Amino acid sequence: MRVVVQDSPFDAGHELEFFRNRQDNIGAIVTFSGIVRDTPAKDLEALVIEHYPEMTESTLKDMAAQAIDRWSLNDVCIIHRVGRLVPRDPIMMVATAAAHRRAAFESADFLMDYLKSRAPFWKKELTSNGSSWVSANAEDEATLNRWQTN
Amino acid sequence: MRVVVQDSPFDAGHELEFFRNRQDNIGAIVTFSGIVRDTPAKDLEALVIEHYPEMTESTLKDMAAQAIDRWSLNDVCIIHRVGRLVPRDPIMMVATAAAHRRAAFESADFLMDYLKSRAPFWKKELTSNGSSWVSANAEDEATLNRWQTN
Amino acid sequence: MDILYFAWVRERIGIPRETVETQARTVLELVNELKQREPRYEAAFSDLSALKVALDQSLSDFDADIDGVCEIAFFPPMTGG
Amino acid sequence: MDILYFAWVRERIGIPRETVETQARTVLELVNELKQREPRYEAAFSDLSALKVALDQSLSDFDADIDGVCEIAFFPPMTGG
Repeated sequence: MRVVVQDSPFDAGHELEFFRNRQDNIGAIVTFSGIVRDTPAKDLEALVIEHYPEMTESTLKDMAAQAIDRWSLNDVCIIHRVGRLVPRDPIMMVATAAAHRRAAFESADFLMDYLKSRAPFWKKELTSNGSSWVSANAEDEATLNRWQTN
Repeated sequence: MRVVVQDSPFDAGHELEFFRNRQDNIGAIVTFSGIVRDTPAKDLEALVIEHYPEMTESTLKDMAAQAIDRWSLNDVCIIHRVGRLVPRDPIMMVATAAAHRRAAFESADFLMDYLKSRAPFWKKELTSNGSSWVSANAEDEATLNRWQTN
Repeated sequence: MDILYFAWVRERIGIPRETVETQARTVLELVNELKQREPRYEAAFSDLSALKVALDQSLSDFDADIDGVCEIAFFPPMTGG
Repeated sequence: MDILYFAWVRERIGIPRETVETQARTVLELVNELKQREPRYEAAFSDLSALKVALDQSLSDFDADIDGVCEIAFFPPMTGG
């Protein structure tokens, strides 16, 4: 497992190759990359991401451990930027490695759902017309129900 | 859309970066990479992939077009190797680019399901104990039902 | 009409493609004609439920009409990805 | 007890963290104590349904007991990813 929270930019392609080279005898890797998208008004100057450092890493590691356990994954990587980002910057990435594709897909989907609603990050958009905190999407909370087990 | 069928190896990380750099104002990229996995007996020497050249590219382009249309994707990339591969080689990769994560995940999942059961590729395993054609997985056919629309 | 064979179908028949003249109206009739020819065709086509067929590069089925078709391909279920 | 504020909660209260002495037994009692203090707390805590709370770095709720807790954090719903 590799969990990184960093101020500096990262290259999703390099991270995918690094992740793949770490693996022994897997059949499938799924990656999700989140990228800074401009506002509908095309006035985004920066996205500033704040987090709760004492909580972030333990939360991400706990999610990764849950995914590894539930889907018998070979490995998980989570990278998340904090600080000031500009449009087109990668914000974050998750990668999952497994023997088969279903486990890799489902676990990446699971990690993203939990990361969106449970990891302590907050985004603020700075535009030429002012700044505002990004609101949480009600659907993001609802979608967590997909992962409940009985 | 970019569809490539090639004899030569490819680097999944380079392909992800190339794909990302092609995009304008997206929020999400999902990639799936399939990798040559050893046999349970650990005797795999090579995986040989045969295809039906006159049918392969048109089939893959048709799948990519369906995904773009159904999930309003910004872009799709499909790369598939043919010929002789060795353990740890990337076999194939799909990448999907969208505004939001749900479209990117679902469309990559859809493309993999269709590619597995509908694209004219056949795999043969060469081991130190002989060779055999990989059999299709009955579940792979059944899973296509997930994508039926009414 | 060109007939193409892939994977173990190709190996059993021993060639990747051939051109045949036929009066068969459906894929099934063509298969039955081929099976009469030589044991290697009988071996390749012994279990049609294990085979797929494409007409002019589109997946089809054994009941399909082959009138006007230029290229027929026989192969086992695909295993790409 | 350390209290941490994030995102617009931090902006409304004006500081990222502070240490308080309190007799409050639950998160809600602590919030009500803070709201008595100054309008900026009232502004930050006016709608608790828009807020989340973590006790010692674990998500919790406003009814939770805070006996023995070292660090309480208040913040809006997360928007990572």
